[in-house]
Order: sequence, then C-alpha cells, then structure tokens
Amino acid sequence: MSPNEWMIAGMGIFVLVCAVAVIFSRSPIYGAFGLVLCFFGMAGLFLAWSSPFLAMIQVLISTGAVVVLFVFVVMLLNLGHGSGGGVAGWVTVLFASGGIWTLSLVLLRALNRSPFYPAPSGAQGAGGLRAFSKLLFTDYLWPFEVLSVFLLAVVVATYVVARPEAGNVARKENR
Amino acid sequence: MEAFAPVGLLLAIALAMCAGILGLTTWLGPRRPSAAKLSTYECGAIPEGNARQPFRSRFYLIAVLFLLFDVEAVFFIPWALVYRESLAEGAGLLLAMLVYLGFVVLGLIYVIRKKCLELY
Amino acid sequence: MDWLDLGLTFVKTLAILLTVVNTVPIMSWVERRGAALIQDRPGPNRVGPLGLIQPIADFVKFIWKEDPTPANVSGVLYTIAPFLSLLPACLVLAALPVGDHLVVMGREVRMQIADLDVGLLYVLAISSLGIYGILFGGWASNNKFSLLGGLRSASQMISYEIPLAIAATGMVLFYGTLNLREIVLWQEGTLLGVLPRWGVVLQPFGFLLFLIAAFAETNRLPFDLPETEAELVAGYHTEYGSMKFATFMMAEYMNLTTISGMMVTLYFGGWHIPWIGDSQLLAWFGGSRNILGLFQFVVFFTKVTAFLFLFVWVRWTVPRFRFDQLMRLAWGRLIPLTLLNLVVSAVVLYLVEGR
Amino acid sequence: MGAIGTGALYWTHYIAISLIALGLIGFLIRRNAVVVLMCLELMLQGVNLLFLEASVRTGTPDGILMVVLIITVGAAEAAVGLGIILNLFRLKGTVELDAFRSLQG
Repeated sequence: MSPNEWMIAGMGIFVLVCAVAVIFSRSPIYGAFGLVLCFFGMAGLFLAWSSPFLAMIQVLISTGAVVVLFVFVVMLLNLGHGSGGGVAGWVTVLFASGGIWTLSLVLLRALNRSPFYPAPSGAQGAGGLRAFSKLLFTDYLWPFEVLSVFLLAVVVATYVVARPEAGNVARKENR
Repeated sequence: MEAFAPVGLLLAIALAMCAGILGLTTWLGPRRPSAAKLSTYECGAIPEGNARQPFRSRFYLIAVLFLLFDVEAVFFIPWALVYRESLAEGAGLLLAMLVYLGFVVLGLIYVIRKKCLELY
Repeated sequence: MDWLDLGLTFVKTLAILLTVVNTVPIMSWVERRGAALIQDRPGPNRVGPLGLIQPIADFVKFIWKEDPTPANVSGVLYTIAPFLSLLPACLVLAALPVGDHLVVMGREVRMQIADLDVGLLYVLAISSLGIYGILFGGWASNNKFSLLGGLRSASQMISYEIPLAIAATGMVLFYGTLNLREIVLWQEGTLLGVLPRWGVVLQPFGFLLFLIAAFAETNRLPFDLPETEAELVAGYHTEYGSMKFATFMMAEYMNLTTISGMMVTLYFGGWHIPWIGDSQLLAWFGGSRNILGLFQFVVFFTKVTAFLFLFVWVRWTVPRFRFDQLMRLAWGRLIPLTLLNLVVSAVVLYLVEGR
Repeated sequence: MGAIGTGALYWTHYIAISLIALGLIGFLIRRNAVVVLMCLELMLQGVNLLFLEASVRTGTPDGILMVVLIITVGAAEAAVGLGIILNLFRLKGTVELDAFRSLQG
C-alpha cells in the first residue's frame, strides 16, 4: 500500500481512539484534550487526502478557537476536577449504542450502493487553495455574503445570551 | 502530502527533545518533598478554600468574540489571494469584500458599543 | 524520497532547529546585558568573561534543581502543559525560509525545512496552538493566582491573534501567494527604482500593527501583565519548579525568534540585501551557491537579531499596560485599524492596477 | 499528489460513519452538557470527512468549500451552545443535564 494509505489508516485509527477517549473522559478537561488530539488526527486525514488548505483551516479554527472556547468555559464554570458527569443509566447506554450501531450499518450499506461510490477511480485531488478561492468568489459568492450577516447575528446572540450584567438573575442562593 | 513530510520529521525531533528534557530533570533532580514545598504557593499565606470560584463571564465573551472574528478573518485569506488577478475584470471582488467587511465592522461596533470588553 | 534526500532533510531540520534552540541561552544573556546597559549597571559578569557562561550555568542549575510537584495538582496535564507550549514554538519553524538553496552532492537543497504552499496559513495556525500550554498550565496548577493568570494571558494572546492574522493578510494582497519562499523571492529588486521592494515599504502602517500584535503574542512587555511578579505572582507558571518553568521560558524565547523571523520574511525581504540582487551577489562570490547560501543565512539572522534587540530594548523602556487597556487596545484600536489597512491597500491596488 | 491508491478509497467513509456514530453515542450517553457539545463537534467532523472524500472523488473543489462552511457554522453553533450552558449554570449552579427536567422556568 502506498504511504498515503498508511497515513489514512493510521490517522483514522488515531481519530477513533481519541473520539472514544472524549466520550468516556472522566472530566471535561480531559475530554477537551482528547478533542484537540482528535482534531489533529482529522487535520492529518485532510492532509492525506492532499488538501493542505483544509488541514490548516481545521487547525486554525477547530483546534485553535473552538476547543479553546470549550476549555475557557470548563475553566470558568470550574467543572474540571472530579465532576465528570458520568454516564447515563445502563439501559440508555444499551439502547443508544445498539440503535446507533444498526443505523451506521444501514448508512454504510446505502453509501456503498449509491452511484456515488463506483469502482474507485484514481482521484486526482480536488484542487488546491486557488481553485477553492476562485470557486468561492464566482459560484458561491452569495453564501459568502450571507455568511457575514449570519456571523453578525451570532455575535448579537452570544452577547444577549451571556450578558455580564445579567449575571445574578436567578442565582441559586438568592432564590 | 509530500511537502508536509519534513514537518512530521520536525515534530518527531521536537517530541524527542521534550522527552529528553523531561527525562533529564526527573533522573537528575533530587526528590526531597516536604509539606511546605507541596502546598500551593500563596506568597507565604496559608492557602484556604478551593481555588475554583466562578469568575465573571467576561472571559467567556472574549473567547466567543475571538472565535467569531477569527472565522471572519480566515475568509479574507482566499480573497487576498485571488484579488490581484481579479482586478483585470473590474472591481467586482472589491465590492464583494466591502459588503462583507461592512457586516464585520457592524459586529465590531456592536461589541464596542455594548462595552462587553470593559474588564475590571 | 530516496535515502539521500531523507538524510539531507534530516540534517537540514536538525540544523535549523538547533540554531533556534541555541538562540534561547544567547537571548537570555543578551536580555540581561541589554537590561543592564539600559539601566546603567554591569549585568552578569561573574561567570566567565562578560558573563558569557551565565546561560549555561542557568541551564545546568535548572537541570539539577528539584522539581516539586504540588500535592493537589492534576498530574498528567501538569507535567505536559509546558511541553504543550514548547511544541508549537518548535513546529512554527518548519515554514521559515532561511536562505535560497544550497547545492550538496549534486542535489539542490532548499534552505527551508518544508516548502509549503500554504506557508503563512501554517504559521498562523500553529502559533494559535501556543494557548493550550498556558490554559492547561494555569488550570492544572490548582492555584487561584495561576488560574486567573492563565485566563488573562490566554485572553490577551487570543485577542491579539486576530490583528496578527489580518495584518499578514494585508501583505498577501500584494504578494498573491502564501508560500513564504515565493514571498521572499518577490521582495527582490527595487520599487520605483529607488526603494527596495520590501513589505515595509509597501505597507509601513501594516508593519507597525503586525509589530504591536507580535509583542502581545509573545507576552513581551508592554503586554507582560499576566505573568508579572507584581500583579499575579508570576501568573500561570506560579506552581512550576525548575525545568518546567525553564521550558515555559524556552517556549517564549523560541516564539520570540520565530515571530521575528516572520517579520523579517514578510516585511524586511527575508535573505535579501536592499539594492543588490542575488545574481549580482552570485557573480561576486564566483558562482558558488554554497557561499551565497551561507551569506543569505547570515543576512537573515542579522535582521532577526536586530528585531530581538528591539524586543529587549522596548522591554526595559516602556511601562506595562493594565488588563482593560490591553483589551481596549486590541478590540477597540488594533482590529479596526488592521481592517482599515486591508481596505485601503485593496482600494489603492484597484486604483493603480484596476481598469 | 498523484492518484490515490485504490485501497484507501474504501476506508475513509468507514472512519467518517464511525465518527458520526461515536459522536451520537456520546451525545446520548453523557450527562455533562459540555461533553455533550464536544460529542456534537465530533459528529460534525465525521460529516466534514465525508464531504472531503466526495470532493476528492469527483475532483471538484465544491466539497472543500462545503467543509469550510460546516466548520464555520459548527463554530457559531458551539459559541451559542456554550452561552446557553453558561446561563444554565447561572440558573441551577450545575451543568448536569438531569438537573434541568422541570419544564417551567
């Protein structure tokens, strides 16, 4: 197998191991650390599929901003030590994993049968950063503009949701 | 993918260096733990209470606004790459970016007007 | 990738990494002597002539000192936190172009660890990972001061990452590429016949904003608040003993060297000399690529040392910002100004080149 | 990068589907609200991988653009979700999802 496939196999297993680590992490901080490693594995997978631009966007936004926000919230709400939250009752665990296992099997069968997966063509990669930029500003110009309006709405939403002065609206003590 | 092979090599060397540092200190450093050394350092005062009082949500707001403006800053990079060639067909890309930038600046003005970054 | 290429890449990576790792002790010596020079006192001169052996003495002291791990500290994260901030500092080096290329055993070896065509985006992404060392370090030491110090230092670093990214994008507008090697090659030659084609000549204001953001990214004075002795008992690395504390310091000095390297590459023409082109130099050196490569290496690192001395010089002359002044400067002043810089350069480019 | 070996083409969507399944399992099992949001991010990563594989197979950059949009919207979703968790913490002082069973305010 070509080194590329070794990379995909290795990174794939690494990502799945980290995903299991996130799910069964004893405290959210170790969950966040598992998430960082998982996103690194994903960036490696994107590299193995020869799109370095996506790998860098993944490291910059997903690992460098989203998980930092998770760690900030865990530190702010001092959830870190010992309050892992634990796992729901074993009945839910049984049904959840059983149901989702069958669902993924059905999804896989459907995916393998769809015309989308013909005999594996020697894919020649999806074009680099320039192809992406040209496409973004020609065919997808409209979603690009809507995106800034969407992010403006999210800025307003987060401020309204986490307003500092609304801090003690219904604190447990003074209720 | 070939271009990132040396980066993997650099990561391996950096990990070896970190392991070397950690190994050297734990191997060479003496171990004489004493109660005074093991308590958390509070400029000499006796540490009391748990270290975890909830802080005001200003830090959360900073992290969220960083995330949102970082996402907006990333979309400037593809634009800056393609901008110079696109000048041949007129100012289409410039107008597109000015509209995008308008909404980003609107968000920034909202953040500044609402004073959610005025910390203590 | 046959064996010779692999060997050459390995030697090249080791050489560049060791060069930057060696700047750490030298930098600590320069910092002490620089501070002494500015405050008109002798500085370290006991250990060896002019105190030159002082950094090595420090290193040995850090290695041999006991490394106390306080009791109620979450073990794993506590020990790996300093290395989480050292690893990104090492990885950022991969994209830094130190010279053009050498000819070794008939092979053309690029004087750059990895020639990435997303070089600048790689540097921005990896330097945004330095926050985890500070966050986990602050959180794992289970100490009120280090938690608050970690939060404040992390908020400062993330707030100044956005202006850094937008100012760098302002330069990409002119260069039209993210590959750092092509950026440096673009900066050769002259602009309007007189000025060198450097980034700082094209966007002096953009360079100033990048410099301010660079000061904040490496927690250097005047953005030194979170880890100051006076404010928060040395901030996030209060609980760290000998070598782990030294690792945080090592990461900081390596970040300093790499961010200076980035400023030299983006704004000061990497390995070029202002008015003399590479071909002219090659003729002077009698056509041998290796001497030219060495010369370019020396030019690049003299520019980096100039920036390093600027960091030391500013550290001992400018007072420290308060935390809310820090935040207001980032969100209220720096981000709008970098956006303005981006728009103005775009409009100027349109007027000059557009139809 | 040249043509990607035939073997690899079959693996990636197994990895993507199992990531989505793992994220969904974690989403249903865990009690701590922050860990639930992390599992949601895992599911988004699985979807990203499927889009990337689609774009590489068809050789068009549309898939890559879709992944960038998903990462952006996922980041916005995590931002607002954590804001809501902050308010839940202010309300009840805990982030365990079992504490929020009553429907009235």
